Amino acid sequence: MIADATVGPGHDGEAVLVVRVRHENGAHDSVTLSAPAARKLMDDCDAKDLEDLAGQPWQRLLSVLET
Amino acid sequence: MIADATVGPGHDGEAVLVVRVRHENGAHDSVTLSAPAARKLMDDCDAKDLEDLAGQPWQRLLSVLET
Amino acid sequence: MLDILIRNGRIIDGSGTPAFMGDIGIQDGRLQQVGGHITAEARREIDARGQVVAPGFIDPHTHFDAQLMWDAEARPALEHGVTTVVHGNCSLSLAPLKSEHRPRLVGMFQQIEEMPDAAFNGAFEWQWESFGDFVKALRGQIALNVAPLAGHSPLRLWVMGEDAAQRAATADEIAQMQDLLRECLEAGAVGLSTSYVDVDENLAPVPSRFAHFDELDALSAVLGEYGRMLQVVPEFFSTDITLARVDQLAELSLRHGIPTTFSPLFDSALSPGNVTRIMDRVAEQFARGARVWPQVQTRPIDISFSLEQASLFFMAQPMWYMIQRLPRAELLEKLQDPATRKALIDAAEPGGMTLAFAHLLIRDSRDASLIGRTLGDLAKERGTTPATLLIDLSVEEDLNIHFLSASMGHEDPARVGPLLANDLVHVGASDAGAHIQSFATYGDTGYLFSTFVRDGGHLSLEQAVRKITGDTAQIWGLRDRGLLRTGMAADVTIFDPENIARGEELPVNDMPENGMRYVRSASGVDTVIVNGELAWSAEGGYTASRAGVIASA
Amino acid sequence: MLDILIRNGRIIDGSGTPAFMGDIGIQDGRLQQVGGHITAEARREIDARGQVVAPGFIDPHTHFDAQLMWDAEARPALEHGVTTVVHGNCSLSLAPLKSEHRPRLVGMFQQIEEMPDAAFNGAFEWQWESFGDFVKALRGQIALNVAPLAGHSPLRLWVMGEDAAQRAATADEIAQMQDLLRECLEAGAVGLSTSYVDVDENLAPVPSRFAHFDELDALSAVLGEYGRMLQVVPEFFSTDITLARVDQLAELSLRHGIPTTFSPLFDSALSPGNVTRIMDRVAEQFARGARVWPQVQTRPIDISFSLEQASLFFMAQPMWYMIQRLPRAELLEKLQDPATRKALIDAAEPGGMTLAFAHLLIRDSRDASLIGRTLGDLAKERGTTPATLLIDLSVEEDLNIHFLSASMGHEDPARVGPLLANDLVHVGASDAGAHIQSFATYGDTGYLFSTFVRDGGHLSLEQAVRKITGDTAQIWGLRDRGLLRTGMAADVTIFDPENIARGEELPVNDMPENGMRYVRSASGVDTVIVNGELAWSAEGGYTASRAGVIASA
Repeated sequence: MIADATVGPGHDGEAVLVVRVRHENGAHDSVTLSAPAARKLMDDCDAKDLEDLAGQPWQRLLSVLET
Repeated sequence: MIADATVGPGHDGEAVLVVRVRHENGAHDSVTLSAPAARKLMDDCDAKDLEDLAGQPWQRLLSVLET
Repeated sequence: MLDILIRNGRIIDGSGTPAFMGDIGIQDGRLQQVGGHITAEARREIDARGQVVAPGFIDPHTHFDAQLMWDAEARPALEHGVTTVVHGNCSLSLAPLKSEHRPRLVGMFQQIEEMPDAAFNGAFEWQWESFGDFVKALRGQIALNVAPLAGHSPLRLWVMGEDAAQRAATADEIAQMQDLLRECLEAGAVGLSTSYVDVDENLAPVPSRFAHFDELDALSAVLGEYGRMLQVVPEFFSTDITLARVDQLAELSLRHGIPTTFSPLFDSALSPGNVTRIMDRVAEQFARGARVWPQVQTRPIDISFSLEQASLFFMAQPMWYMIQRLPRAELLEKLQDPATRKALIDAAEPGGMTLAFAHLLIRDSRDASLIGRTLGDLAKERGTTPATLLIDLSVEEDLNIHFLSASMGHEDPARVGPLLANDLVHVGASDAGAHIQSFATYGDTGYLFSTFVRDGGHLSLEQAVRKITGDTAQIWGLRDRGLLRTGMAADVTIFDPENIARGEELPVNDMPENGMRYVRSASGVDTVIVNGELAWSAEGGYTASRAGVIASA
Repeated sequence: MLDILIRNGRIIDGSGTPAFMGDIGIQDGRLQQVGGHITAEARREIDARGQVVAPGFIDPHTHFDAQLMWDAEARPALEHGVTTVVHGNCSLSLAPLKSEHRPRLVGMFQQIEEMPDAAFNGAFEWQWESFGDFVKALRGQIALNVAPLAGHSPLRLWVMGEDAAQRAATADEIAQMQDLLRECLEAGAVGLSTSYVDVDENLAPVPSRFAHFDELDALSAVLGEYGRMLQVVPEFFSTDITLARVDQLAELSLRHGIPTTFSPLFDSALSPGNVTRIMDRVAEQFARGARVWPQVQTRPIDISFSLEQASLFFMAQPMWYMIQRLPRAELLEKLQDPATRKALIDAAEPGGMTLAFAHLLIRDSRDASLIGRTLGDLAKERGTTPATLLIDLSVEEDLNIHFLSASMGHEDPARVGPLLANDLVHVGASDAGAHIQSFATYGDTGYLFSTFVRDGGHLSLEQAVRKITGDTAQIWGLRDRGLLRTGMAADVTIFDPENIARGEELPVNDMPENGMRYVRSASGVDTVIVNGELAWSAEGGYTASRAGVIASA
């Protein structure tokens, strides 16, 4: 499940979206998305707001990462 | 003042005499004597025994070290 | 007769042993004597009293490939004390490259490294296709040493043509790539670079990403024949995938006996476990005898943006984020509409809280006096709020004003310092020469000394010098560099340990066709010597020396 | 075609960076490649699987001067993995030396380094007077590399004749010594050695001790012209005087830009503050930019004695001490007199306490089965007491039996380990080749790995290798040694990190005229390569290779 998402730094000086994921077994992970990937995630999740991402299934990230 | 003297190791594998000195200002030091120097110190102090060295003035070491 | 005699320096020899006082004699491009008080005569004497005399710094992650073709000094790298650069990183090199693939490769460089077309076209003549001819074009023409990597993407393009960006290679194609890589290594390449993440100007994956593991394995076998480096950009956006890449690199390292390095690895408070988990895995793999060097940059990460291009920076401010995605004309109109302005400002500064944008710096502006100032300070002076000012300035300058949120990541010396000091970390990843219109990639070495030696004390001077000289040369197998020892190549940087630092970031127009880039000047660097010749000095600036060599040989 | 290809080793390159798996290719005496999996053919292949491949070890404090004239391999140093030795330490070197001074110098060597006359006379031909001719006599004749020091005492003898051991030098004599030292350095000397404590065979101070400070300063100025080492034996018997010497060496180091080193510095529970105070002062001086390297030995100090020669060992047992000073015949008689025996035994073992001598080992004996056993164990077997047995055996063997009190000093790994690991400590002081009839001075490197890496964990394998390879080469300025890096001299030691150790101390009769000395064999060392030639292997022993060179050049 996506726990939350925050704007963060990318190594190339652009803002990125850091999405934190909480898995069922309790494991945490974070995935960093560039602007196009972040936009796609927002679209895929029908999110208007970063807060709308919370609670979405983590599998949403799979198709986003493939781009 | 000489505090005590103990047989110890020399870097060349011979026994040496380690003489511990206590100065009036409370400072401690130790001086390591080779066999000839140790014998001279014993003679100078009229010592029969290592224990006889205790209490002797530390200046005894000066002439010994010059050899 | 010596060529150069450096007197009374505090010598830090790059090995990590303590600094000591003494002279250095240089003759025929070599260190003729290190230490002592030299009585021999010399054509040039340098008084280094009060300064550190160190091996020239080595920057293992740059993209000076094109720049060096029209700027022999890779400015301003040299004046920061850098005497050797590795270029050809991240799967991109200018050779081997058939002439018909040039536009394709330039497109990748433009997209990935954010370099302008003018840096490639018109600024120099492409005199090569093969790696050997590329190296020949550099020889005698460069003021600092180059340790060139061969890029995986051009290798694929050469052998597979347009299929390079579409499919896995056949066994025969792999064998051809092996031969081609062998040619590069024979000609002086210090290794191969590849990338798992980059995209070209059409946002399509670069050719290297279409390689299956057997291809990288086969190319690594060729690296193994020469004991050379594999440089990789892993999927750094995910810790789990990066861990898998660390394991994969370790397998390649062990199987072929090669060193490998990956970057970026940087610290972000938002992914607190990232660095720890990756370094733990790196340590495990080193303990097995693998070489998987994470490259860590010294400088913090700044984020810059303008209202002209949608930036994720505003993602936490939905209203700003949405309006920013409007077409230009419409956006400008909205920004001047009183109701929209009020709504934007209220959203960013609810109840008059002006914190959201107060810390933003003005990056560039038509009004030079604004550059480097914060919106907070300026707003106070002008009796307005930071959000209002952000809008007003953007409108005034027709959206052509950039703002900067400084030190957004990799910014906490208490976390970054120990990481840089870690024996398993390769200090690098400067990306020098890339992203030139976004930020300055120069001066990371000065920042290492100012922030982590002087201010933080995370590394001793000797450790810091070793990290960017002796260690780098040893990690990359650069023959006779990185140490001050009799007989070694005379690459020497003289600097003031109390003052060495990077300067402010400034926009300049020194690219071909008057192109703009950000640079940082150096402070505290006094003299830079390359292969026994004076290349730069604080007093005289750049010299005409072109003593740089291909540093692999 | 490579000369040697070492496959699948765990490479520890001497720089301190982590071990890694890979091959090493050697050609024309140089490292042609470090790392990778080499596919080129080679005349000789070595499978190093499971073993460490390291730079050859460098021993900075030996007295192999004479031995190398008749034993090209400096046995058993080479088989311990030592590929370079510094000799000429402690003010004593075999050159420069006028022929008339030979007996004088041999006398000093005999007294100070406890080397037999036969090692100097008859065993080789003195073919030199000058340092240049001495070096010529070594060239092409040695199986390992030599970094020779010029001794201060022979320098004085050359210039001042017998006055050398009687007075300070005049300004003119000092100038002559400077010229002479300059000649030595030009011929390949790596520095100058001097001593503040040693005496000759008549117990008179050696010539170097008559030098005033201006003489050492003048000679150090010449060292400064070449950036070479000053090696010193300070008054180690007094912490306060040693501290003064550290300060003095620091002044010379700063004034002339030279490295300096002193030894011995060892840890003894009886002088608990000695090491701490000296290391604090050393650190202070390094912080000023001086180089004052304390040499610290790895092995503990054993004390040996026989009843034949009075030893301070008995000083805590007054009755034993006194009787031991009797003339030989009288002593033997007393030792057989029942009343004296009883008194001696009662004094040493009051109330039947047998602790005093129980720990003593039998060092040598006509009865080989006794060697290495403790008096305690033997006494138990024979139903007697240690003191009784000590007397009985001494009488039986006509006083010609030696006993050993092992690990009397420098014996606590918890104290010695951190000292050896200290960045400001130069691991050395083996004294290899000296004191040959008292104890074995070989195998300190094996002991470093067995005790402080494997058992104590005070140093990592990489640190330990670095201490005796890369650091040593850097400290002494040895041109292209101490690191495994392409282009460096191919001095390589291959060893098993789980088994490398020194063997038991054993008496052998392999000196000229069948002379006896103590040696220790190596275990865990597999192969030793000097300048690209196989010099020794566990399988084949010593080879006929004479690839050693003068390592300063």
